[in-house]
Amino acid sequence: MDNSLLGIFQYVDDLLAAAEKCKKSGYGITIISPVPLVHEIEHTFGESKNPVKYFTGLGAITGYLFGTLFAITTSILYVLPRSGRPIIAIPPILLISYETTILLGVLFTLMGFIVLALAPSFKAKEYDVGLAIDSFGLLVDGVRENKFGDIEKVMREYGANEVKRIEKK
Amino acid sequence: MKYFIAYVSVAVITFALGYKAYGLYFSDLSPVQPIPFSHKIHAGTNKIPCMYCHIYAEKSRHAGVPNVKRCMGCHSIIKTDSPLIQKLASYWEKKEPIPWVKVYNLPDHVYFPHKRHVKAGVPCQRCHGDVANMDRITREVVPFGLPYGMVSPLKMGWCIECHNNEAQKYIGTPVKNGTDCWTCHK
Amino acid sequence: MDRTITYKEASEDISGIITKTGWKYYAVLTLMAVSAVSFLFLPWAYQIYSGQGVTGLNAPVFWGLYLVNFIYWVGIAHAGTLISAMLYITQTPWRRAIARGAETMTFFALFLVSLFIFVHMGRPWNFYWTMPYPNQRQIWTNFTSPITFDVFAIGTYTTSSIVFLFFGMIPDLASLSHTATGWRKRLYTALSFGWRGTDRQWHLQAKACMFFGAFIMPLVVSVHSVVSWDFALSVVPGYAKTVFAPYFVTGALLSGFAGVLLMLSIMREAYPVMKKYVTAYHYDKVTIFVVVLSLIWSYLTLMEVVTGLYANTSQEIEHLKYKLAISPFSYLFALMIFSNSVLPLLYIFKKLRNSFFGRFIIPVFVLIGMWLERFLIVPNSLSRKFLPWMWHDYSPTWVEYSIPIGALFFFISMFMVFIKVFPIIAIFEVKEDIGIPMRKSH
Amino acid sequence: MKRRDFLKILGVGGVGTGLGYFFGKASKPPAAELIPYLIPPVDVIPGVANWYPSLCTQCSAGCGIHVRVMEGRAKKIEGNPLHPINKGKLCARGQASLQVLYNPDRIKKPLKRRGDRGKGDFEEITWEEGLSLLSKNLTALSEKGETEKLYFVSSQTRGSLNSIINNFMASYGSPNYMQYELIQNKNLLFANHVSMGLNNIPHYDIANTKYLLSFGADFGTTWLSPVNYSFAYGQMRQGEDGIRGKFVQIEPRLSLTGANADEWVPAKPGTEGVLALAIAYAIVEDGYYKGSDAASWKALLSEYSPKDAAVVTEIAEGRIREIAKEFGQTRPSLAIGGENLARYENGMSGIVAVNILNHLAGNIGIRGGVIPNSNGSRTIDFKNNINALATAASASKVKTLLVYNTNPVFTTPKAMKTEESLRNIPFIASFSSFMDETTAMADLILPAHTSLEDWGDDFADPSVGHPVVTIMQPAVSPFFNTVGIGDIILSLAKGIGGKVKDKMQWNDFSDYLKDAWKANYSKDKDMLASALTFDEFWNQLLARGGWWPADQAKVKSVAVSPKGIEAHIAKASSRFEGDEKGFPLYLTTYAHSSYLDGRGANLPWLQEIPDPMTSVVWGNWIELNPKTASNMGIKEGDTVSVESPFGKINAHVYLYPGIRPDTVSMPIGQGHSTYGRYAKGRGSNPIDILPFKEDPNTGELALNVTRVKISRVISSEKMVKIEGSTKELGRNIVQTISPDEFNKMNKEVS
Amino acid sequence: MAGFLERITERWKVYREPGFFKKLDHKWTMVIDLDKCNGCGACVLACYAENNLPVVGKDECAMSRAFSWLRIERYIDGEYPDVKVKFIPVMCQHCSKAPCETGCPVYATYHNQDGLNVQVYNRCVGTFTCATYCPYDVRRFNWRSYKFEQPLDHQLNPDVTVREMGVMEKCTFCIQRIRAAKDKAKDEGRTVQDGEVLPACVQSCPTGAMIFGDLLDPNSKAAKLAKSPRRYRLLEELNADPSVIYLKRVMKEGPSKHG
Repeated sequence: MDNSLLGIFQYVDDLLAAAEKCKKSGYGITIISPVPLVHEIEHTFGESKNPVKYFTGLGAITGYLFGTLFAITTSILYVLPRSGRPIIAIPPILLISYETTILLGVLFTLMGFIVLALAPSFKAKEYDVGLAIDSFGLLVDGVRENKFGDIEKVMREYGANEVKRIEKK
Repeated sequence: MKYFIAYVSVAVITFALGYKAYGLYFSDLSPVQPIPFSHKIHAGTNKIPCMYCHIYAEKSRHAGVPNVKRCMGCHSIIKTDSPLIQKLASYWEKKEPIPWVKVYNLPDHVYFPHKRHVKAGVPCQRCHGDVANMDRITREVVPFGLPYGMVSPLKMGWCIECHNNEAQKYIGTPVKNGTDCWTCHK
Repeated sequence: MDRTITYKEASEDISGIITKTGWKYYAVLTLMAVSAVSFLFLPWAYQIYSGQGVTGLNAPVFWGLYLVNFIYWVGIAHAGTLISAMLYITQTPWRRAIARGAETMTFFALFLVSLFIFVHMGRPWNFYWTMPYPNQRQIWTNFTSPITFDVFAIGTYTTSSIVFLFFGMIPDLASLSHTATGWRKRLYTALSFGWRGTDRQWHLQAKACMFFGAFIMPLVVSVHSVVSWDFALSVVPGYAKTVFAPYFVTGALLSGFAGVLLMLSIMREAYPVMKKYVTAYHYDKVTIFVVVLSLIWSYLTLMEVVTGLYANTSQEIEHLKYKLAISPFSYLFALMIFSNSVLPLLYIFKKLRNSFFGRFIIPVFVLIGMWLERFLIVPNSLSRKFLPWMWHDYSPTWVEYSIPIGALFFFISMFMVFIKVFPIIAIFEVKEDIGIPMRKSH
Repeated sequence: MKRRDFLKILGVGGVGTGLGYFFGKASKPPAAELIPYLIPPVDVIPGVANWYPSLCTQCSAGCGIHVRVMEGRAKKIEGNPLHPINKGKLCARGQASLQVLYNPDRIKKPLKRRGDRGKGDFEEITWEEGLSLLSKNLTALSEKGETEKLYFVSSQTRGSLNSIINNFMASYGSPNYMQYELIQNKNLLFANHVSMGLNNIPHYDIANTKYLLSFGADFGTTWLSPVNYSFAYGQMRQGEDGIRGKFVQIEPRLSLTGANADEWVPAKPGTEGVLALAIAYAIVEDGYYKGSDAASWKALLSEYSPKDAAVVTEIAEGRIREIAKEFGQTRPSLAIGGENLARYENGMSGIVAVNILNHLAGNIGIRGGVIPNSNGSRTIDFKNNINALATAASASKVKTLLVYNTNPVFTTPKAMKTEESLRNIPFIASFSSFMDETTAMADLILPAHTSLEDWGDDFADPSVGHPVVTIMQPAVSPFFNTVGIGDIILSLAKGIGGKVKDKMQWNDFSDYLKDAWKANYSKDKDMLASALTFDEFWNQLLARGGWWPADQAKVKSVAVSPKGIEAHIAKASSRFEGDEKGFPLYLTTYAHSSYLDGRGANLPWLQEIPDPMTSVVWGNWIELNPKTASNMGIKEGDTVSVESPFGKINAHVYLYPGIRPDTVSMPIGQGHSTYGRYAKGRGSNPIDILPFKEDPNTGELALNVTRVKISRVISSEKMVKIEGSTKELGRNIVQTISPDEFNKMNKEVS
Repeated sequence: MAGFLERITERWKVYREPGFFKKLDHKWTMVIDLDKCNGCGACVLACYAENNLPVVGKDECAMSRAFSWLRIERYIDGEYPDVKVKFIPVMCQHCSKAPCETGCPVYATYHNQDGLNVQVYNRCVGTFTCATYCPYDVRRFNWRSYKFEQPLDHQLNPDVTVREMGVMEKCTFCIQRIRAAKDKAKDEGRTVQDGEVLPACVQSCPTGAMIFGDLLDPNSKAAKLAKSPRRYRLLEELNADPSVIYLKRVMKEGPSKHG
């Protein structure tokens, strides 16, 4: 049965070194931190993919099309002429679609973020209160029962204050 | 506190339902008239044409309710022994008009000429329902007011629908300027 | 930023702002809420009952104080967006401690914006007719109308701001949910959407924030320029000015920054612990913006007047004459220039920036001055339209004075409730500011 | 979900539904009632308007109107397009007469005085009680043999109403029926009588004239027949032959009509008559008069050389001669005079002077000039005027006074003491439908119908060169518990009994009217030719709204002879009360275009529409030249006290460049102390401070006979005017072209 | 759904053309001869009577809230004795390029097939935009619930609504009369004749300064007068293309030669 080990570190460079070591050993690692470590992690592990941008792009395009079609369609569904302007007047349509582009872009991005980042861990329980405040965690997944000691040793070596066993369902 | 949002949404939804339900089912859709006049007997059994009593419908924006003299025109001979006819006769003798209650009431800002619609050949039943089978006049209602096309909720969309589409049946084309606001508003 | 502060200290300080509540706080909140009810809601109810007749509006001057406040609060909303979005994109470090406060201000300012739209309407109970939605009447909205632009622009702006505000708060809420108890714990847990702080989440959060920033930044320009088109798209002398879009945007940012300064100063006084996080360094940065914006604003004001003079039509000249000399409010023009063009320049003195004068007095004056700018544009232009026969002055009534004041109280009380529920300083960003703990220091 | 939570939600849902239901119920109006006709009236279709022709009684012009009636309610009043006087048009006052009918302040029932006289304390009684009260009083009077102590005062009635009142008074045995209104044009009638031998007002053919010289006649709003003259004015300006008539107005204060003139000649107040004579002199002297008796005219006018007149009138001699030249040479030209010209102590002589002008220029009896009206002459009693009533009342020679449609307490100067003298009368009965100042003095009020509910007829005077008779028929059934004035008189006659009853045997006034018309019909050849039988004629009459011949009658000419008028020409400019030092400013008053002599002040429409010249609403003002005002340190909107030797009133200042610097002007009509919620307590009444002066020949009240002084006082009341600014600021709002250009343009077009 | 799409595509073709609404049924126009207008105010009262305009009283008048849809502006030039007074009746100009129409977010004001700028009272939400944008200041607002005192309400014209509180209104060229005339013409199977439609102000004008007619009917009196060399339109430089045409006042400008 696979299980996870959580090492709690005081310093980020310790953690990153441990993580690098674990990753090289072929374990899946997750770094849990109270502050973003985006640059540091990228520095160590290289850039990772960013799937949110597809949601954003889709949202923006949908928004633009929605705004344009909405403005056009509604104005010709019930025709009420005004002011020497064509019923389908372009400048206001541009403005409206500009706003809907932003609106749907934002909403889709949020949706993408929720789907990609939050939804998978929505039911996950907390591991350690300190991880939300001042300590950094290295979660090593897929560790066999007999390897626990090795990993724990590695973590302790790199300066982990504490190593926990996490049971996953 | 746990279900706060649930409470609020339930309250809002039920409030809306209650409000709508009043308008649809409990408002005076079928008001009680001072004399329980039966259209079923007059228009149904005896097949009196609508315009015989509602004399102004082709001349004016109002269809008009029959004047007491018109009622008495027949009922000074017919069924004079019925207590209801005697009630009618008592109005006539007192020289008092009968305070009928309005069933179809349009808001003040709507201009609806009966004349135009009668002349265009729209049958009275199209809006007023199958009056010939009603003992007491009732505005027809379909749950939640849908579909608008079939009954007379007296709402704007219902008017527009007919002006745009159903009018073809009567005059061959959509109503000219039928969706212009000032065709119906005043 | 003081790098000796520990993460734990930061967390405790900021959650302390939420949880540690003294009687003074309740007293002030009650006072504010009662004032909001008596100055805003009761007069408004009176106005709805008796009609717009209770205001001082009249035949040529159809737009008065309510519309002034509408534009004003749109303006106040702008700094929040600018600080959080634009500076996020440029990764400016000093934004971190103050961004959350500024965003919150944006959020509530936009709340007041919608409120003033309703207040100024003749039949507010039909407000939803201005929004396009499928209805049995089959009638939609007029897309050539600047008011419809407003509906879309402000609707988008409000939605985006809410998203941005709460999105940025997710890590903090997750962090708070660990320590909080009772209904707070449930609330924070629910709102943190299962945030754990994994590297992937942080990564996507950073990217998403970047996109939000990129989307919202154009809104800074677009929203207030759309609002300015309410005026600029008309033919009224004094309204139909091509300079209005940048003029309004600049003014909005100026007032917004002043608002942020004032809000931070007050918060610092109320919660001395904040002084650790909002420091002279932040004042330095924000005041520089104020100086620059004030200079741009002065230029645009000058141009507004000069181009009018240059046009030399009877309409423009009479309008300017009225605005600067004849109107019962003309003396306010001098006050406006003083508080928007002269006073902010004092910020070039470094000493002044972090003094009481710089922290409280100048922002208050700028806020007043920017309000005056809108006031001098909106009713004054309408008092002198094309046909001299219809010229008429405007004098607001007590209802019109009371509702904006009440709205301010309402703003404050909502803000006070907010800081008791949500962290007004972004915890994780402050921690980031303190620096990431490394064994070997860089 | 737990059971408890479920129940809670159920509860919330139930409460929500209930609230929604009741909110729905509260927000939806209950069903309306549909009231059918008992018997459908003929020709009435609900929802379709009926138009009834009738007569406008708001002033003495006698315009024909159409009343729009829907479902028994009058909705609008418009001019009768067939009517020759107003040709389908109608002025503001006439249109507002709808609000006379529906006025909330109408007297709804007969009233009897309960408290002290003049305190306005009345109790409601029935018509039987009221009529018997009055008829008993009259019976008692006649039993005592004091029938001549019954006085009847009414407005200037014409037609059948006049004849039935005369009938009644004659059969009762009292000679004291007098007609009084503030504006009764007696000066004009008298002057025309002495100079041209006419017994009515001629038709001034403004429409076809090419040069109109008006001495103070504000014919666009108040003079004689404003709608007719306004229409004619439009014709004159843009007539079919394309030549634009020139129009010169002579008056100290620029009236609405004057504002439309090509030239304004601001002659000094009181000297307009002299100016007219000077122009006449210049016409004769410069040889524009072609008559054989030029010499005798010259002799008659010798005192009025333009040179001398220039000093008196403050109009340059050159200008006088220029006017004389244009007036004498343009064919046809027309001089009219009235209002301001006739409101001096010797006002009548001013109009004589105007008639001289018309004679000298050869304008009498030609198209575009003065056209004598041939039909019915009315007899004007120049002696039996309101002063006679006041004098008689003071001497306790009046026992009972009947008042109809006139308000002498309001329209006579305080100096005349009308109110005090009325207090000496033991019994006053008023037939007014409104609680005006005179009616408030009454012991018994028997409210008569308004014109939209009553029968009547009218012989227009001035007519339009041919006879015009208008019929008044009830457009609506009586709205309140009122009775027509004719019917009141007939019931009174029945109540008195005896010979009065015998002489007045008609069932009701409509019978009387029909009888009168039968007589007219059988007499008049034109009428006989117009229809076959009387019934047909009568139906035609009601359908058209009156009777007038299809084609215009032939124009006949009359001459003015120097001999006949010698005694009636002005010897000097008019006298003014008050010494020049103490009272430096001339006061001219004028009938307000909306309220006329005050009778329109109770109609909210007329209060609300701005005065055309000042845009003031709901109040009164005094017009001051800006120069005068700045000399005195007075600003617009200030309250000033206006003091004459006879009294003092307050008024708000309106700065008006169209008035002489030595003159102030106030409109008549406001300042009611009673007369309904809309009229009461608004502004002040300038008649109050006038001296009591009348023209010695005619008995017409002179209104412009005093000087005043003004000084600032503090008052919380404000003048409300609609105007923002009156300066155009070069914005080309009202664009103009010069007359020369216009004439050139017209030639090109034709 | 197919019908819906068809409608969309069909209308797209038509309504993309700017100015398609110039294909009007009528183009009602009013010609006002300023040389005939003497400023008497009969038209103002006619408008009050026809259109159920409320009387607001002194205090509201002082706040410039008087309801007249039609007002007579009076301009005075010069000093005594060279005073020039000019009158001009100003009502809604029914601009073909009306600034107000763009402003309304809910289509409460729009252009109809008769070339009229119309206001739908019941649709109005009261944003004041139209009134602010109107260069002629002819729009009036129901500041309060104005009541017609009993029994003055009996005079109310049943063809015109009594507007409720919070609603903008303005001159309609007496559209109810246009509608009635069209109705009559339809009954008789003909088109509306010249002179058949008379707004209340035109009907009452004592001097005959106002002429109303259809500009599309070349034989109508109004169309002929509209070609007059004296024609001009109010504030024409704003390019609002008003339907009300004024004929210039004939008047000597400048001081007169008399002293």
